[in-house]
Amino acid sequence: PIKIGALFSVSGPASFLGEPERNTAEMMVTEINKAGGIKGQKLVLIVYDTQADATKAVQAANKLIKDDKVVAIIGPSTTGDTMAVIPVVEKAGIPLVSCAAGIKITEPTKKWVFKTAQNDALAVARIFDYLKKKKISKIAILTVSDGFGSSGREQLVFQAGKFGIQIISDETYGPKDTDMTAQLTKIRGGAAQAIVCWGTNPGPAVVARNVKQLGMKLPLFMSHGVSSMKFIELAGDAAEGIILPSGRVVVANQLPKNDPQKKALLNYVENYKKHYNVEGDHFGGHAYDAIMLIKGAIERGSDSPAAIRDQLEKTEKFAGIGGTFQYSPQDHAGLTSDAFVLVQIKNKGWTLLK
Amino acid sequence: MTKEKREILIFFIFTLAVLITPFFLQGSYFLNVLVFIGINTMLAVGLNLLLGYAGQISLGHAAFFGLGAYISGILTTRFGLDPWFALVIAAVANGALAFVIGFPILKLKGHYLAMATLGFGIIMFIIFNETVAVTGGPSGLSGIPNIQISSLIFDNDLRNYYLIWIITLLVMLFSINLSHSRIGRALRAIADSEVAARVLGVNARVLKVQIFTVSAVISAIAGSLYAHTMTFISPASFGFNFSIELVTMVIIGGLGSIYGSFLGAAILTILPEFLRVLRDFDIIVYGLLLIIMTMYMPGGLISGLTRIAEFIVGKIKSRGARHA
Amino acid sequence: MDNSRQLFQYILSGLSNGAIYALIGFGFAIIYNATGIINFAQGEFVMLGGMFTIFFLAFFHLPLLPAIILAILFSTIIGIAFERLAIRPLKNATPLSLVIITIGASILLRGIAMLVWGKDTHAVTAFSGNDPLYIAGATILPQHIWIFAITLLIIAANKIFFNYSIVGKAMRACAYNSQAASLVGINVKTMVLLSFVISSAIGSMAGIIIAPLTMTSFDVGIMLGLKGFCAVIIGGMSSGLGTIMGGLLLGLLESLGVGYISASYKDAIAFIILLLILFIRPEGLFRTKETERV
Amino acid sequence: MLKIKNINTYYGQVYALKNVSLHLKEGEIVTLIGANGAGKTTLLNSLSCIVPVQSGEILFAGESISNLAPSQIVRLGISQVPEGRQVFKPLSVEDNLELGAYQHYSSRAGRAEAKNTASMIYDLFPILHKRRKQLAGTLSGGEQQMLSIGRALMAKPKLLLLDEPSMGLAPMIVQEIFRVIENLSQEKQTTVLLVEQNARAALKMAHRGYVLETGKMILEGTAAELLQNKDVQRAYLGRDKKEIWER
Amino acid sequence: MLRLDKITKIFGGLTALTDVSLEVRKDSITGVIGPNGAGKTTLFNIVTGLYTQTSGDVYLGEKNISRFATESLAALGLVRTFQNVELFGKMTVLENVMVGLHTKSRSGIISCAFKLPGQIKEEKMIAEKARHWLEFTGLIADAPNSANNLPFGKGRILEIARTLAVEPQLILMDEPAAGLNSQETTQLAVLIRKIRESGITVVLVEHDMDLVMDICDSIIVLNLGKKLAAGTPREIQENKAVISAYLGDS
Ligand SMILES: Nc1ncnc2c1ncn2[C@@H]1O[C@H](COP(=O)(O)OP(=O)(O)OP(=O)(O)O)[C@@H](O)[C@H]1O
Ligand SMILES: Nc1ncnc2c1ncn2[C@@H]1O[C@H](COP(=O)(O)OP(=O)(O)OP(=O)(O)O)[C@@H](O)[C@H]1O
Ligand SMILES: [Mg+2]
Ligand SMILES: [Mg+2]
Repeated sequence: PIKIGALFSVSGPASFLGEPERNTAEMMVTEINKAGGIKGQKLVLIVYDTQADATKAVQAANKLIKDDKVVAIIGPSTTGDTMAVIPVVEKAGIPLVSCAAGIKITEPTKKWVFKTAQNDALAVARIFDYLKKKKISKIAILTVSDGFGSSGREQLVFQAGKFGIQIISDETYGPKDTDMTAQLTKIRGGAAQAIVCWGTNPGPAVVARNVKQLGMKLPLFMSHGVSSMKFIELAGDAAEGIILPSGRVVVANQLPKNDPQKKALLNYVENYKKHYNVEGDHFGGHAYDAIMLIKGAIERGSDSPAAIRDQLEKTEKFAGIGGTFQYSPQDHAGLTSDAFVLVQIKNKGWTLLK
Repeated sequence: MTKEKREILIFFIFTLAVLITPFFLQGSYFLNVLVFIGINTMLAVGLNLLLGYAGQISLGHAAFFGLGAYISGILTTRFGLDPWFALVIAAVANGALAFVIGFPILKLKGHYLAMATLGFGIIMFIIFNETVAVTGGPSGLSGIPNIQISSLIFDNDLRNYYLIWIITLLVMLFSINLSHSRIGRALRAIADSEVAARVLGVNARVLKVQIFTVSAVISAIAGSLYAHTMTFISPASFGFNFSIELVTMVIIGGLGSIYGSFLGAAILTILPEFLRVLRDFDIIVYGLLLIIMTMYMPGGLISGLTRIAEFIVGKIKSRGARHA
Repeated sequence: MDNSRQLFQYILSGLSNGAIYALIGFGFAIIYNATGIINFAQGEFVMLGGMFTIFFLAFFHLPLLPAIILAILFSTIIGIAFERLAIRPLKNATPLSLVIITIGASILLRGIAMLVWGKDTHAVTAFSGNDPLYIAGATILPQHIWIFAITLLIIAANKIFFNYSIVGKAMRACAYNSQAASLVGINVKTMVLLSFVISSAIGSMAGIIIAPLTMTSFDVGIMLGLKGFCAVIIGGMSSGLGTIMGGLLLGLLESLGVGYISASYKDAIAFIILLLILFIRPEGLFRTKETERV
Repeated sequence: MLKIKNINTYYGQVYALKNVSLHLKEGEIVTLIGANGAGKTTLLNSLSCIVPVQSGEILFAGESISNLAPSQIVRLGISQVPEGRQVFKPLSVEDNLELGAYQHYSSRAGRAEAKNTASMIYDLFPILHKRRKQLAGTLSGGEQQMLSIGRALMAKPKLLLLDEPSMGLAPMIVQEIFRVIENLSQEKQTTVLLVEQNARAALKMAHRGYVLETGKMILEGTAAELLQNKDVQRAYLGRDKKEIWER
Repeated sequence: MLRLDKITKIFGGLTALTDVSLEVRKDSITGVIGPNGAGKTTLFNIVTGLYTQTSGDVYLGEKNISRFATESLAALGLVRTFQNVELFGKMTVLENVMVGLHTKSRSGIISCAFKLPGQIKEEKMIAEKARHWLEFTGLIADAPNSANNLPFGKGRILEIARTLAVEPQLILMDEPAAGLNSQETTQLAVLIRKIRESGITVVLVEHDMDLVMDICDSIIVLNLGKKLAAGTPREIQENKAVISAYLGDS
């Protein structure tokens, strides 16, 4: 059998990433094995929980490599965990396909490290592009002070100039905060024309509700971190009209027929629903892509770590959940800005914004 | 055998065990776990000086650990300092900080002390998180160099094991020495009755601050070593939860016992490894074990084990006596 | 937008959050005052209150009131079980080992909640709508009024209970010296159990009334518990006015800190100010100075 | 009314009481004397069920009480004034007294009764009345001792166990307390078991006495007998007051 | 030796001491007596720096020690025992006395942690002296026992042993005989005399009149926070005011 390791933050503060990722990975392995495995070999997946704790991630990576002797690792879920295990896999020479979004992971390019999650930069570009079109030039940003938010904030600040956008107020909130009226009151006191909030559930839902509570009329933008039905459920009425960049997974059936990803997306959504009784989201998609990429690499070459790495690097036009991947020796991230679409929440559902 | 001789013998045996353990673990990942046990032992011993001897609680010790790690990490990555040099600076800076905040903080008693140290921990955690330009913020600081002695680079588990454990053993030895000295006695006296200690001329205020400082310095050394073995650090490792975990290590191990702190650190570090197979149930079992261990060994593992050992020895002796 | 309106909004937001912290802080104070234990699992009862409510609302489609009552009931049963299984069997436990036990219990409860209800966050409908109320240009939600009212009610009840009723006094006597308490005929075990009953009921109650604002998930207890803990300590571990002052102060400091200094350092600012105050008054903020006797 | 038969009590492995027997008749004052560490406090604590008894039997009014909870003992009418004034320091003097009558508070009559008893105790120790709003922890040592005695009296016990009640009290107050004890026994038929270092005074008041030495009961007799006993005189009675003062 | 000048102490609304002045001669045994709540312990607390007086001054020899911190008084040779025994319960009897030798030793944290030669020598000295004081007070047999398990009376003696280890000039004892039986009290009297003979001044608060009248050279009576009388035991016994306020007519 071919042993593949996985490191996901199944519990802890980033379990919203780790859980769907683990579920997806396990589902995929079952499916693959049902279909006869890879080149006739069964796939074995060994998942360890990192709890979004760098120390635990490193220990688990060590165990995967030294004890379980895996040929490749998918995950970890967060940028922090990924950065922590990079030295371990680089030294051991085991390919790692991270499911985290941080740019640092693949820039500069590291020999053994790939990733599937779309860079935040792409999501930011999508929003700014739209703002520019709508002639909105003064915005307020409200980001969560964890890995996701701080990397989003970095990109928002970094790219604003390029799009001629001015950040009037730059506020943050804690990952577990339950009330953001103070930050919003401050924003209300400024001259911002729109608010961009960067975070993952449940914070943005609180923000949406607080905006409504304060009677603010500014258009509200969110990140891809909340592109799941859960957000709409939590924010309730306050979610109406919010615009956010998202992977195509939430609007799979609204996509044009010729979209290369459509088949994979519909397939994934349906499958996930069947297995776990909830909607699949694009976080799970990262794990889907990672597994499929490794599967492709093994099929094209062999199941030794070095061969997997070499073949991964040669991946071309793989249409997955997150987008269409194209790795090269210079690019281990593999996606372009069309990995994201903009969607708007209407009538408790997603509408593709053209 | 006198008490002192027994102490020396125990320490000798312990050292020996530590030194030969790697030979049984060639290439196993468990060596890596033992490295972390070493670091945690250092931390627990340091906290035990404060909590177990002086009776002063700290719910913010992870902050000193983190500060040590960050000072070391930043100095080596951004200013290219030698890791050893960075370690010394981290220790000194931490000591200075602890000394300065020690005076007002340790004037507080009981809950107020608990809350002040907790607040300190939270403040430091926020600083690690928010000063993105310096610390790299929530996504961490990577590329920290390994420690090096001339051409010997400590870049694998075996080397790190010896590096960390030799320092840990030194820290343990110092703490044992300290506990049998006038300072150790004065600290325990303060814990029992501060007024009486003061009447006998023990300067409780200064002594508490001193031990707080020593404890912070030990934590900083552990933090620095952690940074250089992991080569990556992020704030998540230095939060409130870890402060609590440290206190748990000390108490589960046994207040005021250096070997107890080792046991506590070892158990709490290894436990998650074994619980991994339980997947999502691990947290439940972990909580349950914590409760059960404390329920049945309220004096800590060390006194529990001593009792069990005495019981067995007693059994053997009585059996021997019957035979004789 | 004029400055005074903005200030007023900060104050109002701060006070509303502060009332939440105070309410949670009460649970700590009660167990502490009756047993001398600091119950680190208190935040978990706040979580249980919210989660049980959701559970009865969503799965059994009960109306709000019965769901709330059942939620308090079930949380209290868990409180009793905790006391029975983990606190009562202990003989000569030290205060610190009790702390570890409560930490263990909090991990355990959180773990069970995670397995049973999953890791998702859930929203609870507000008791009386989500239309903001305008007070001098600032807004709060009707739910905040509920929080203020119930907090006041609970404080008043507590004050009367602990200072004027014989059982309340007996509970305090137990906390100070359980052996002497048993010598005057107080059944110490009953008192401890009772304190767990009261505090888990109040904790879950807090969880229920704040859930419509904060939403709820298996891990809300950590942060809220921590804040409540701070509130009660600022208030000098009292189960009366001190805790509410502590909670309100913490809430205000946070909100004004966000408004006038920096949102990133919100908690840091609040704690720095608290530490400074404690340095000036080491015996606590809301406690009259009393010298220790020898 | 109280019969102790061959009880044994240990602390860990160490014997504190070995085969101790003792009995009290209704209305009697019995004093227990013995050196430091003889086990007097342990005996009282065994009676109050604070320290578990390993073997032997304790009968109160014919019923075995050796395995009850301390609070049940109080309900049966046994109250103890513990060694070292264990007052509830964070509570006021008033509240301390009120808690003494804890078991009576369930009934209205009991509450009224407790009020009376309290004013009787204030008459007895006027200083407590002056300090009634003060926290017990800030009282002087002797005031705390008075409070501790008062608290036990609030329960209106049938059997009163006193562990060194005169400790730290001014001579006048000691006399007063001894007078109270005699009154209780004569007027209210309260039975008293008194542990006292001031053996002479205790024996003068008591009907009978026991001598405890390192956990064993070595002597028993009427107060008069014990006062005359050479060993007792040497070990516990010391020189006569006058002798010293006259020098 | 020790001189108090117009000491007043007010707790909130309660005046515990009013203008108390007194003097203790060197090498004497001075008794402080008075009804419960008269302010005796409060007086000790002020002298040892645990409370700060509302007004007035305390002199040790020529030195005004009114504002001295408690811990610095031990070095000047002023120590005390406590009315509610304050032992270091989790330590052994020997260790309790060893803490008393804290001011008699110098080693800091560094030399203790590294076991520098000076520290080893000092440790030996501490242990020896501690044993000496245990022998002096007759507690040597209990040396290895935990202080918590000591019977009450021995705890009082241990407190005295601990203060002797400081090698003080002046010991304040708060009710040293409370909880002792008459035989033990007699032994205590012998011990106190022995202490005085070794050149230490003793001030004691006590309610055991036999003891006080037996060993004190002079007596000061407090009542309701004021000095009521002072004099030799004889004078005090015959003082009408003292009899009616404190001694009673037994
Ligand atoms: N908790 C305990 N653990 C172990 N030994 C104890 C404990 N309490 C008392 N002892 C021991 O039991 C013996 C009897 O003690 P006890 O307190 O009953 O004596 P006592 O007669 O009341 O003395 P005193 O006159 O000093 O009050 C003593 O040797 C004492 O050291
Ligand atoms: N910290 C305090 N707060 C308030 N009142 C106090 C405090 N300390 C002492 N008092 C009061 O001051 C008075 C004197 O107390 P002190 O302890 O000095 O009496 P004492 O003479 O030692 O009596 P005893 O012989 O009973 O020990 C008492 O009435 C007491 O209630
Ligand atoms: Mg006794
Ligand atoms: Mg006194």
